[in-house]
Amino acid sequence: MENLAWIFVSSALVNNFTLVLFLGLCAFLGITNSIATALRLGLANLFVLVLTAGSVSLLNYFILESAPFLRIIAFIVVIASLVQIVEMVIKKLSPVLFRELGIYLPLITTNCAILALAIFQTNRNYTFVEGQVFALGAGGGLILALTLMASIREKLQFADVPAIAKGTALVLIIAGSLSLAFMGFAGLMSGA
Amino acid sequence: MNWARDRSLVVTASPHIRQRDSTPYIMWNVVGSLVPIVIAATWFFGVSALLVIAAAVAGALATERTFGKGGTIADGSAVITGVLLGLTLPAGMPIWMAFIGSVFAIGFGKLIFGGLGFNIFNPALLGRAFLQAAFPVAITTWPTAGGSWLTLKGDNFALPLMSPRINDAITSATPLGLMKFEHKTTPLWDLMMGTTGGSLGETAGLLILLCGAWLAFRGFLNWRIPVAILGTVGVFGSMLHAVDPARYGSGLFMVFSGGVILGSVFMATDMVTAPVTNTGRWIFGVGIGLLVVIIRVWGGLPEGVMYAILLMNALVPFINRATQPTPFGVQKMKAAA
Amino acid sequence: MPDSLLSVLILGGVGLAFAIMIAVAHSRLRVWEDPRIDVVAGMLPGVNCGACGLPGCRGFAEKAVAGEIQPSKCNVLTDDGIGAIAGYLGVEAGDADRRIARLLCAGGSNVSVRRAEYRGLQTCAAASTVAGGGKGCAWGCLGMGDCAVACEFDAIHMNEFGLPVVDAVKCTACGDCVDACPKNLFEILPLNQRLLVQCRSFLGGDGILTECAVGCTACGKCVLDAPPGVVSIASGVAVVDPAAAFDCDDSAIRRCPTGAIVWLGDTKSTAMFEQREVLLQREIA
Amino acid sequence: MSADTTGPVTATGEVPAEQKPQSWRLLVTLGGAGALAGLLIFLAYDWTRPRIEEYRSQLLRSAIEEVLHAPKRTDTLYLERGALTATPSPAVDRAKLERIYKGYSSDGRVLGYAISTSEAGFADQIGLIFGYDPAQRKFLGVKILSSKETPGLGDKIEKPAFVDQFAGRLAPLVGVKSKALAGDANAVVMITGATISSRTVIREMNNAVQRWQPLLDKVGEGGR
Amino acid sequence: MRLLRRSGFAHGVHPPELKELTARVPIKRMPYPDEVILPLRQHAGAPAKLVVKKGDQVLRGDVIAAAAGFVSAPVHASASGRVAQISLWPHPDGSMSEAVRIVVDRFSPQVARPRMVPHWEKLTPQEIVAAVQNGGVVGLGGAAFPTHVKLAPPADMPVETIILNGAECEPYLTTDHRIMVEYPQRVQLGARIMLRALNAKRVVIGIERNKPDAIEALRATLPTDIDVSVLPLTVKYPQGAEKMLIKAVTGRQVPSGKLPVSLGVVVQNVGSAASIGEIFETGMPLLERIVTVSGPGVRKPANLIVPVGTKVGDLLEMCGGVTDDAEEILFGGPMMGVAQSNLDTPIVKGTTGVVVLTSSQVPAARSYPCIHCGRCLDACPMMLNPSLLGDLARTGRYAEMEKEHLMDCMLCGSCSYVCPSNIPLAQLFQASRTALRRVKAGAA
Amino acid sequence: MEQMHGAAPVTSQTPAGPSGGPTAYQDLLKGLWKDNPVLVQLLGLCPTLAVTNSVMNSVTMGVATLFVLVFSSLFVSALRKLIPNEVRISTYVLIIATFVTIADMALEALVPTTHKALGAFIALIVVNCIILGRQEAFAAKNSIGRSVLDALGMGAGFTVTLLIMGVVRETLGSGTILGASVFGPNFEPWVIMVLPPGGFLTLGGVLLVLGWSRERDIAREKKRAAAPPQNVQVSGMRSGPARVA
Ligand SMILES: Cc1cc2nc3c(=O)[nH]c(=O)nc-3n(C[C@H](O)[C@H](O)[C@H](O)COP(=O)(O)O)c2cc1C
Ligand SMILES: Cc1cc2nc3c(=O)[nH]c(=O)nc-3n(C[C@H](O)[C@H](O)[C@H](O)COP(=O)(O)O)c2cc1C
Ligand SMILES: Cc1cc2nc3c(=O)[nH]c(=O)nc-3n(C[C@H](O)[C@H](O)[C@H](O)COP(=O)(O)O)c2cc1C
Ligand SMILES: Cc1cc2nc3c(=O)[nH]c(=O)nc-3n(C[C@H](O)[C@H](O)[C@H](O)CO)c2cc1C
Ligand code: SF4
Ligand code: SF4
Ligand code: SF4
Ligand code: SF4
Ligand code: FES
Repeated sequence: MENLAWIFVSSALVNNFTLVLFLGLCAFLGITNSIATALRLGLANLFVLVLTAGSVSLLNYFILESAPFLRIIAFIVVIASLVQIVEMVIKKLSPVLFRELGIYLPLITTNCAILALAIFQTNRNYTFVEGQVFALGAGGGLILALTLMASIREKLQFADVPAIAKGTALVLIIAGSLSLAFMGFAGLMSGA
Repeated sequence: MNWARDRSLVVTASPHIRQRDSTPYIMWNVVGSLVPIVIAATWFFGVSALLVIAAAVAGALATERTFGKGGTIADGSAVITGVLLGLTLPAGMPIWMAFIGSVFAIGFGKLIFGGLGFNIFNPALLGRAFLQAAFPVAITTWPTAGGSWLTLKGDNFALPLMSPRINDAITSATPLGLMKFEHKTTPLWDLMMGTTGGSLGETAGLLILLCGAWLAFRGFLNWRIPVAILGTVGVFGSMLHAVDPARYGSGLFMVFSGGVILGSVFMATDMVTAPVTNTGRWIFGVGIGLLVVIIRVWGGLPEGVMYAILLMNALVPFINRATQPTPFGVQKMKAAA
Repeated sequence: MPDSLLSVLILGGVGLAFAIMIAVAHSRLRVWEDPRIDVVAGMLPGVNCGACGLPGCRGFAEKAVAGEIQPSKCNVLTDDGIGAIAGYLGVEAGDADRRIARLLCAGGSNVSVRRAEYRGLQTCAAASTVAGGGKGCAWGCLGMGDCAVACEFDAIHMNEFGLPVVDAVKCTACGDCVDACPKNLFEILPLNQRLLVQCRSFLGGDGILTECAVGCTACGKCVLDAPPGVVSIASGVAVVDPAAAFDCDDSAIRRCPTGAIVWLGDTKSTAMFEQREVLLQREIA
Repeated sequence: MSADTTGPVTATGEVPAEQKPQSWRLLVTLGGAGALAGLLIFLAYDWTRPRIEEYRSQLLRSAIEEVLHAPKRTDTLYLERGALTATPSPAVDRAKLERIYKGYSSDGRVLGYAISTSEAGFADQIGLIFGYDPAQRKFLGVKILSSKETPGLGDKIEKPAFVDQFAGRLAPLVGVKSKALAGDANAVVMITGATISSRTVIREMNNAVQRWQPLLDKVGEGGR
Repeated sequence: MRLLRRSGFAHGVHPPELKELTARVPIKRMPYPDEVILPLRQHAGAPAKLVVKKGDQVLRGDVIAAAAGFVSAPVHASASGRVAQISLWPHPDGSMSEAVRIVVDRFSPQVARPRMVPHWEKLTPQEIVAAVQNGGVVGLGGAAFPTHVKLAPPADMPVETIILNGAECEPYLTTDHRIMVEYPQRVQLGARIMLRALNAKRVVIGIERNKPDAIEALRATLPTDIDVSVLPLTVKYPQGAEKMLIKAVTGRQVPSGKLPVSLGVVVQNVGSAASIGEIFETGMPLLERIVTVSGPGVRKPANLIVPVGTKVGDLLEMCGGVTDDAEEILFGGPMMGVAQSNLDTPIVKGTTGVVVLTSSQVPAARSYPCIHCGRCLDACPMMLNPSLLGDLARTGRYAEMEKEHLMDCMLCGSCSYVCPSNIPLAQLFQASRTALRRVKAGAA
Repeated sequence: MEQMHGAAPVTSQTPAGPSGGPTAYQDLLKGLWKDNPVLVQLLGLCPTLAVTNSVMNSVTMGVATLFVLVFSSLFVSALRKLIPNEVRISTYVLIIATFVTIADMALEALVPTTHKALGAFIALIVVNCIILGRQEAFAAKNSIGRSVLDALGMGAGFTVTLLIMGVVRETLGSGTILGASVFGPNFEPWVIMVLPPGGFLTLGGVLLVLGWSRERDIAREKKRAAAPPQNVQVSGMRSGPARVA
């Protein structure tokens, strides 16, 4: 239990995918102009992360045992198909949900956070349950980072930002500051 | 009509009278109220304190002047940033580090956002967080208070970019370090009077509270924030203490140790980086209080005020949105509809 | 080599599965969209200015592909660009009735007076709330450049007399300046209309001359000199009818006592500037 | 932006018809590409495998050698159904069993056991392997296998100044902050500025001993 | 008073009162100036329709422009003389507006044509309303809304309470104060007539506590047969704002976007009430109004009865002229008053006072970025978020401002007053409203 | 995945060379600076930030990416006529993933320590937007020769950027370059530079420098354009002779 809690806190805060491990930056830097968008993208991510973690557990157990060298290619194919399937299913089942989340799903395929989750999970030999918790934590961390960045950027629309810093430079520096602030979580629940 | 012919009529927008407090006036008043704390720091840590603070202020002013919009030094906010950054550093810090810290604070913490009023994070704390991540050993080497006024408390004059020599003999653990790693408490009276190890400005709790009360009385800082922080830390700390007195210090110990008081009175109250609504301020304060205790008790670091404030700074746009005031006459409509 | 076979099998199988899925998806779920929309959208400037009256450039592309709008209705495109889209879609480019924003005031600081000194926020919108900005003429340009700031195409610059000058090449007639000016001094007019009354003062009569040397006094000479129907006097100021003015000559401006009515020398140049030069010479003489 | 409009444009007057993909082409393409990819990967794998495995086992071997001080010979003991055994039943997959390594000196004496473990430190898990003599409850040495601790601070736990202290210390270990106490048989001096990382290492080793000691005791009784 | 809660209103500010200059100066009549300028637009609603032409000779009290519809009011000649000019003329609001210039007869006795004094007790409510409209009475509290309109509410919205606004929370101004002290009877008469016209239950006269003599004077004249009471109010700006006053008197908030009648309340300025009283006392329409001329830039501050249309230059002359360092002339008080760029601008019916500020008082133009101190939020009586609105205004996001209740802002200026960064918030909001209207009109 | 269309619109059309068609030289060089994938197109930021805490890591990562990019481009452009549009992206992904796997294994065999330091980021080359982006925007439409040149240029641009980051971060963060001391033994390393915030801040700093040079160029351009210098804000203050009636 303690282990699960640590996995969650570690993946959400201490080793936040975006701010500490540099994963999923394209979306983080590109699609955080408004809170609503960021939140939706985050939720879509969380959803795919959890599904990926589940499928990767199965994949590892049944197939990759015998052919570990196919890992990367198997993972990416699974993720890509998964995203497509999810997209289709949502489209069929709930057009409303699709309108809210659907447009972000394709972006997720090329989001390295998902593939990284699969690889970490495998390298660390997580069980199915641990994998799920890991995915939840990582997804929660992504949502946190995305919405924080979005709310800050909404406020910055009023700021008198010098011309040289406009755009990505400023976003990166904010990300750096957030990352500095997240260092406060270091060692959280390590039991020391 | 005897209107002086050579003089133009002036037209301005209403209102045509303003109350006295201007932004520079407020800022300089805060600078003024920091003076006693600087003096206390000098009393405890000798000339080293002055050196470190002066270096931080110099870095802040130089950066503001070089990269700022021009004429912004006079508004006093850069001086506050410099002094506060200096006050959060240990006395033995090489002055080149203090200087770089405040260059970062003003440059990346403030000017990059457009200068005064637009920054998201508290510049002084961002500067300190930078220093802590850049030079973690130097910034956690705490000299003991006391001793001769003229002896340096560390290698203040280390060459730029070079490591300071660390003299273990004159360093000591902070009360929080003792608590976290050795489960030893420090007498409360020492904490209040400031005769303990720690950063320059954080040791004399009572004095800081006094200065803060004066500022709050004059309306230059919002009392809700420090009250919320100190209250939360005290209550949460007491609860933990009740659970396991040997492991966790008392509530009062929690409040008076480390940077809680300096942070809550002078740093969490920086209006630029705090919520604008009163409800928001309560939430902000309670959030900081909780994070401080969580980081102190379950985190890897002995002290978490800086990170707690920075994390809550990041949440301020959120809090502001969530606590928008209800306009006059609007609720009624909703009820009716 | 069983491992190699396995590897080939697994990946071949995965590829197959993937292909089946995509094939199914394509036959069941795909919504077809004319690929030309993307192409046309790519050929449009992508500034989403809205001057065409449609929601963004993609909206324009959809309409253009559907044949509901002519490519020349995009005000931002160069003629070459219009031609390219028309060629691609195989449609008419449409007649390029290019339009441009014109300023209807010539009362720069050199020719008009300020009655009171406005202090405070230096924007026209703010100044106009305070005694009309302190300018002698209540209708005239305040010169604080809200229009220049509002222009996303960098087509408006303030000249040395505090008057905005429209760059005919950059102006896309998006209308942002029309919205921005609190004195309502901009109007979107056909680029080829060369006759213009550069004054919005409704005062009428010589009274305006104490406030502004180039104001329209509504003396009516231009009405008489111009072909019938081109110029008329309404509420104390002369107005040009764009519908009638596109092919008239410059006879209307000859006897104007103040120079309020102007003939723009070259449709591509920024004529107001030249006009002021003429006027200053006249004043000196 | 006018560059966009001068790009290559095919002048097609007519509306492109919606094309139904030909399914067999899709299947052949993707299936073929997959098979080709599988082959390529396998070839690369086959080529690199010896070196990678060589490297990996080399890594482990050198770690064991280091913490057990160059044993002449090592055995692998597997943990199967609560007991340690050198010969697990063939029914189970050895790769999935936990294991420790037993080292012998040149004269056949048991030098001790190499035990690996991993726990959360300041930044992430700290993985290490240590040599241990259960009879004397004595540590023989330790090597950090994986850690992401802060460079310059926490990563000092990998440096000899810290690691070398462990040889000869008795379980349970106690972390101390001052060098004055360094003489104590249980004491390990922690690194200033990296108390948490140091503590994690110490705690990890204590926990591992606590776990393995009873098992090792049994092995010692029966097997020596 | 028995049933009414007195909870005051939240927020608001405390500017210096500065009323000593004229609070004790009795009202005096000013001599007729050489000419008067009578804009046709002196009230909210449709401008009046001209009925004279250039060269006409008019007598004091003659109608020169008739009401153009119900929400409109006639304009009367405030002095006998000759119509010398009909043209655009500088208006106090900064625009140019159609006005009639009357050159006053030098030696005229300034008598009006004889007219009948209506006997209000015999009139029906409708006739009272008509008489008030014919009298040209508009709100004298500043907004100049035609008073009679507020005496004729829609049938489905009965009025229970009439509130007379004697708050006068603006610094310097003492117009209403002196009216209440010197003409309490007339105010009471006006109240009585309005009560009858509206068939309301009660009248509450709200007066800030800093005017004890006014409270005293009105209390001394309270009638016993009808329910009229005097309610002392907290001294706080903007206590006199309609919604705040209603909140203070009834404890209820006028819903956003609604009129006070929806709560069964009508607010009239005490001066307006006195004008109504005057119509039915003397039969004379609104020809002159009481104006406080004050401020450090005026040599002899005074409360004067001023013919409507007097040019501000002439008025200042009457008060000994201005000091050498005078710099800015305001119509109205320093919180909401409007700066004038022309000494020819006429005093209109809605001009409550003329304040002249000196160079040391005109606020510095330098403003700083918003430091998010939140003082404006604590000041705004409408509970808006001026800090956010200011940010939105600066970046031209008018549509979002509307969502943040820009239209509820009453431009009271409390936020600008407290802002330490000296941001002209109220001005921004005013400009934004104009811009919003323009954008909307453009879109339509 | 259709989004990839939009990922690199800027470079989807190659500027015409003097002879009408683009020169090989241009194909190769544009990736280095003008269309630098990281600094200009802002693609592939994750590895740029994650692995650049030392020069060695940066170079290895850059070269690995270059390798994958070149071979993927080669295959994609060779097969571009055979691949049906619907499975275009899937096929690209398969191709890319293959070369990533090969690169991964090769690195582990050749430079095991660096491979370990790079961790999962070698595998993550698969999802590096630069690679997929170049396939879509260039290799799928151009000849083998041009595609390879383009890939070489982009890969080199990526590697150079990583190198810049790596040099800055390693010099300040460890006081060394490729392990060799720069400032002497007494240097106090700026630990932050090798920590996560340092990655963000360094790239932010690099972009700031670029922004500064861009602004300077614009300012020079403006000056040269010799328009009468107009300060919009000030022009309103110029008041004419005030007149009082
Ligand atoms: C940037 C940074 C990195 C740190 N890295 C580590 C670390 O890797 N390991 C560790 O135990 N503590 C680390 N710390 C924690 C502090 O140094 C902490 O104060 C220390 O563990 C307490 O030890 P002390 O009692 O010797 O000062 C880090 C702190 C900071 C600010
Ligand atoms: C029936 C009735 C209708 C009214 N209609 C309006 C109206 O349409 N517009 C308006 O501004 N005020 C109207 N008012 C007057 C307002 O209630 C208010 O007194 C007026 O706006 C002046 O208030 P102020 O000086 O606080 O702005 C009306 C009042 C009544 C009783
Ligand atoms: C901020 C503000 C302050 C006001 N202060 C007063 C005041 O002090 N006295 C007053 O009579 N009207 C004041 N008014 C006008 C009232 O809201 C309201 O229009 C008036 O009392 C209605 O009476 P009237 O139509 O007879 O003028 C103020 C309005 C505003 C917006
Ligand atoms: C009560 C008060 C507290 C302040 N605290 C800080 C602070 O903690 N750090 C800082 O950099 N500036 C502080 N300032 C100054 C100023 O607000 C700060 O530089 C702005 O964040 C810069 O935009 C403070 C100002 C006031 C009035
Ligand atoms: S044209 Fe209008 S917006 Fe432009 S400067 Fe003149 S007044 Fe301002
Ligand atoms: S008179 Fe005409 S030209 Fe002159 S300032 Fe007024 S509007 Fe402009
Ligand atoms: S002017 Fe508007 S926003 Fe400002 S305090 Fe008054 S009502 Fe509130
Ligand atoms: S009072 Fe001024 S500085 Fe303070 S929050 Fe409001 S607008 Fe900002
Ligand atoms: S490279 Fe990580 S999300 Fe794009």
